[in-house]
Amino acid sequence: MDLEKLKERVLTLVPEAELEENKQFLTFFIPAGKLHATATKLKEDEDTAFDYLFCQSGTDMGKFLMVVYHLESTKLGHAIVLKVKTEDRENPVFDTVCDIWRTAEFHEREIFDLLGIRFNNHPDLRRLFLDENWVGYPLRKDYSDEVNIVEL
Amino acid sequence: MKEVIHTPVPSVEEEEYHINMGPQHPSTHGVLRLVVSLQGEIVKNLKPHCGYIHRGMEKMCEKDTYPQIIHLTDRMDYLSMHINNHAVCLLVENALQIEVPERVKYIRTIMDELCRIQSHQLWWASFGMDLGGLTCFFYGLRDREKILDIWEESTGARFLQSYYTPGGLMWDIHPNFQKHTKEFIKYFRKKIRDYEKILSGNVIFRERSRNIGFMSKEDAISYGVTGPSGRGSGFSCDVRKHHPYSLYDKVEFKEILYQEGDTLARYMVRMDEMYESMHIIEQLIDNIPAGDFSAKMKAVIKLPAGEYYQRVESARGDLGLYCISDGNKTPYRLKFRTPSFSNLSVLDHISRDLKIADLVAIGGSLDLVIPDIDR
Amino acid sequence: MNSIYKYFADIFYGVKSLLTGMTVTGKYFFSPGQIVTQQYPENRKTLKMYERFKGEVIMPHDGNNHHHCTGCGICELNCPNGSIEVISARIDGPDGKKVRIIDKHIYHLGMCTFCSLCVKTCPENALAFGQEFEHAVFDRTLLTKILNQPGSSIIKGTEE
Amino acid sequence: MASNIYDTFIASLTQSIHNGLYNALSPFWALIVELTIIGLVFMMFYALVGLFLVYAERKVCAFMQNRVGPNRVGPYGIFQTIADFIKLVMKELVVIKNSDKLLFNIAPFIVIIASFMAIAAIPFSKGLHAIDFDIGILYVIAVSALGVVGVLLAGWSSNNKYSLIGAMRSGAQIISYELSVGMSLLTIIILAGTMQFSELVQGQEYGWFIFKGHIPAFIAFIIFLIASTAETNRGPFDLAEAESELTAGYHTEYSGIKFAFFFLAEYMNMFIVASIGATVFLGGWMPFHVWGWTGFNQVMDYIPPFVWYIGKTAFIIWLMMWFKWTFPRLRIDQLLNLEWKYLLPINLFNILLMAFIVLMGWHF
Repeated sequence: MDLEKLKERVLTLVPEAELEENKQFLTFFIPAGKLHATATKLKEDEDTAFDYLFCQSGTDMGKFLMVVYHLESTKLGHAIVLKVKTEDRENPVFDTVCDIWRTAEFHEREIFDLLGIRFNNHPDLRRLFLDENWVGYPLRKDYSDEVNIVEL
Repeated sequence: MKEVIHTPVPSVEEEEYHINMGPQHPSTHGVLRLVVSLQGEIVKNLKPHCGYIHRGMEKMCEKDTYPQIIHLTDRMDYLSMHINNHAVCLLVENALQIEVPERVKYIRTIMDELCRIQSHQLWWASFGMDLGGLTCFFYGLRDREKILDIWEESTGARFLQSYYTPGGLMWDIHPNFQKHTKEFIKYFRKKIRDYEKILSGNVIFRERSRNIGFMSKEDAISYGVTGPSGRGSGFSCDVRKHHPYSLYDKVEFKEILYQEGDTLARYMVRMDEMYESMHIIEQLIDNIPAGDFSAKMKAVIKLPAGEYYQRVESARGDLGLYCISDGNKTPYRLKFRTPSFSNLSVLDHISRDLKIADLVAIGGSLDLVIPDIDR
Repeated sequence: MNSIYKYFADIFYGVKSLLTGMTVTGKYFFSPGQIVTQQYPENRKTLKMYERFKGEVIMPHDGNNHHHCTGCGICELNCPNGSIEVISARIDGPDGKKVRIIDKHIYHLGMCTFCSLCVKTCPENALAFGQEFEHAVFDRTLLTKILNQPGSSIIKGTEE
Repeated sequence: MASNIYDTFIASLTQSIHNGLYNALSPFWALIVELTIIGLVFMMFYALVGLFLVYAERKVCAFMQNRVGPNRVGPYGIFQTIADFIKLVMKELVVIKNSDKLLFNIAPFIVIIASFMAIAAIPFSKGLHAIDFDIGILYVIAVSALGVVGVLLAGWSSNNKYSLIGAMRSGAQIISYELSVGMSLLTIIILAGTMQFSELVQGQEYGWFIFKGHIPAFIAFIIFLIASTAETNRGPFDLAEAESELTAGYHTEYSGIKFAFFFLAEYMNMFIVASIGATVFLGGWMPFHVWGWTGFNQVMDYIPPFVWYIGKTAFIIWLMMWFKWTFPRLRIDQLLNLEWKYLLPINLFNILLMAFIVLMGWHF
C-alpha cells in the first residue's frame, strides 16, 4: 500500500488525525481516546497489517507529554508513526496497546517508569528500571536531582 | 456486583515457590534478576526485574553532543559496540545529508561484521557454559581474542573503542589491518569446525536444545523479537536486507532463516551468521578503496530541528535510534530501541512449563546483554 | 521393527557424536603448543602494546621540556565526563600583549572513558595516548594527574 | 617371578610389623595400634590423593582448554592445591539462619566417611589390602552409595531452594545409576565367579577381564564408566551442582573446611570408582600378561604392582575428566531416560549375553 492510500486510510479511520508533514515516516497525531481502536484496525486490516511495533517511546515535549508508536508491516513492508499527546502532566493516561503488540508491555512499563505516563488496562504496570519508591520521573524535562545528575 | 472467584487451595504438590535467579547468578550473564515461580523443577512463570545496571543513558544523551554520545553507545550493548556507534553516525549523517567517503563505508561494514562474529563467538562460548560445557567457553574466547587484537591494532582499544565518529572514523585503519583480518578469516574457518564438532553435533546438546522454548513467528513479531532470535522463528527481520545501510546493498549475503523457532534454531542461525559475516568480509577486505577516512564535518554538529529514526542490525537484532532534535548541538530526546529489551520480554512466554535447566538454555539462546536492556 | 532400528541408530549416532566431541578436546590435550595464555607478569619485559593502544592521555614533551598545549580548553569542552580541567593563566607576551599559557592541565584518569575526543579535537596535537596500562593504585587521588610537567613551556612558534 | 620380589617385600613388611606389635603388646592393644596405623596411613593417602587429584583435574582441563592451568605456587603449580586447602581451612564457617544445625554440620562428615569407608576394601597391591571381604564388590557398592545421604541432608538442612533442588536431583540420580554400576559389575562377577577382590585380581593373571570377556565385558566397561561418572556427580552428570543453573547445588551454603570435605569427597569418590573399574575390568595391580610369552611377562613383572594399579586408575580418572571437560550437562529427565531406557535394558541383555558366553565357554 503506498503512502497516499495509507494516509487516506488512516484519515477515514480517524478523521480527527493530524498529519505531520516532512517527516521520515508517515506521521499522525491521533486523539488519545481513539488510539486503541485505530491501532487494532491498523493491525487487523489485511491491507495495512501493521503487526510489528518496532519502537514505542515517550517524550516530554515541554507543553505536552507524547507517546510515539513506530509501526511496520512485516508482510507489506510499509511503516507509519502514530503519536498521542496529553497536556495533563499530573496524571497522564493513555490506553495500553500491549494486547495488540505484546512488546508494548515492557515499553509501556519503561515509559511509566521514566516519564510517569500511565496506561489503562496494562497487566503489570510497575516501575521497570528504578526503585519502587523512587520520587519523580527522570526523563521529564523538569526533573531535577542534585545528587545524581552532575552538571559539567 | 463483584464476582466471587473460588480459588482452589493448592495441595502440597501443586504449591509454587519462588527463587531469585540473579542479580548474581552464573547464567544470567550480568545483573538481571529473574523471579521464577517453580513447581518442583517446572517453571510456572517468571518475572524479570531489570535496572541493576540502569545508567540513565537516554537522560545523559540529552546533555551530550553527538560525538560524545558515541562513547555512551559503546557501553550499551558492549558486544556490538561498533554497530551501536554506527547507528549514531548514520543518524547524524542522514540528518545532515552528508555523504561519507567510500573507504569509510567499506571499513565500517568490515568492522561491523567482525563485531558480529566476535559477539556470536562470545555468545557461543557462554551458551556452551550455560549448558555445562565449560570448554566451549575457552574456545570461544580464544578465537575472539584474535579479533580483539585486530581491533586493538587499528582502534587502540580492545573492547570499548569509540572508533566511529559522525562523518567517518576516528583514525584510519592500521596498515596491517587487511593482512590480519584475512589471516583471521582463514584461522577461524578452521576453528569453527571445532565448534560444530564439540557442540552443534553433540547428542547431549541437541537433546537439550531441540523443541525447547518454542516461539512462533507470530509471537516473535508481536513481542518484537528481532535479530538471530527472531530469525530462528522465521521472522525475516534483518535490517541489513530490508533497510540497507553502508554497503549492505552491494555485498552478497543471505539472511539466515530457520522456521523451527526452538532453541536449536536460534543456535543454528547464529552459527550460520558467522559464516555469512566471514563471507561479507571476504568480499570487501581486498577492495577497500583509497581515500579519506572522514568526511568534512563542522566542529560543532547541530542537527536541524525534526525527528529522525535510524535502524541498524546489531548482533542482537533491530537497534533503533529515535532522535528528536530542536536544532541544538545536543539532542532534545534520544530513545534507544534496544534489541535485548524486546527479546527479554518474550522469555516469560516461551519458558513456561519447562524445567529450570531449560530456562537457562533459553536465556542463553536469546543472547541477552544486560546493559543493552537497562541502558 | 522401525522403532527398534531407531533405538539402535540413536545409540550409534549419539555415541559417534560424543566421540567426535572428544577428539577435539583430546587433540588439544596432546598439543600443548596451542596454549594461548599470556604469562603476564613474566612477559612484562617483552610485552609490547600496539602503537595506538589507549592506555592513558599524556602530553608529550620534547627534550627541552616543551609541549604544544596552548591552554585553549577545547579538550575540556569535548570531554564527555569532565575528566579534563584546563587551568590557564595570562602572562605578558614578548610584544606587550597578554598571552594565554597553560598553568595546569589536570587529567582525572579515574573518570576517563578513553573516547579519544580530546586527542582527536586538539588543534595543536598536544595530547596523545600513552602505552602505560598498569594504573592500579591504592588511593583514588593518585589517579588525578597533571599532564604538563613542572617548569615546562610551550614550544616556540605555536603560541596563539 | 619378579613380582614376587615386591610381594615378599610387602608381605614381610606387614608381617614384621604385625609380629613386632604382638610380641610387644597384649593382643588387644596390638590390634588397637594396628588399626590406628592403618587408619592413619589411609588418612594420609586419602589427603594426598585428594590434593593430587584436584591438581590433576585443573591441569587436565587447562590443557584441554588451551590454557596452562595453575602455575604460580611451586614449580608447575604443584603446591596450588595445598595453598587452596590452607585458604579453605582458614575461612570462616558461615552459620546459616534457620538451617537445621545438626544435620547441616553432620552432612559433610557423612559424605566423607562414606568415601573413606569404601577405600578400605580396595586392593592396592598383592597383600596391600586393608580388608579382603569375600563380598568385596558388594561392600564397596553399598558403602559408596551412602554418600547420597549426606548430599540429601546437606541440601535439606541448608534452608536454600537451590540446595534442595540440587539434593533432590542428586538423590534421583544416584539411586538410578547405582543400579547400572551394580549390574555392570555383576557381568564381570559372572565371568569371574567371585566377589572377592583378591580373587578377582588373581583371576586376571593371564588376560584382564575386559579382554577375557571380550564383547560383553567391553560393553559392561563402557556402561560402568558412564554410570560411575554419574554416581560421582561429575560432569556431564553434575546436575546436583550444575553451577550455571543452581549456582553450586547442594553445597551452595557451605564454606571453609566443610566445603572442602564435599570437594575432597567428590574427588575421592572418583578415585574409588576408578579403582574399582581398574580392579574389576583392567586387572587391578596385575601386570599385563600374555599367555605363553614368558619373557614378555617377566619384563612386565619388573614394574611394581602398585604402579600398575595407579597407572590403570589414573587412566580411568583421565577418561572421566575427558568426559567432564568435553560434554554439556544433561537435563534431569534426560539423565533418567538414559538410565532407564538405554543403560538398564542394555545392561540386562549384556548380563544374559555374558552368562551365555560363560556357559558355552566362549571366553578366553
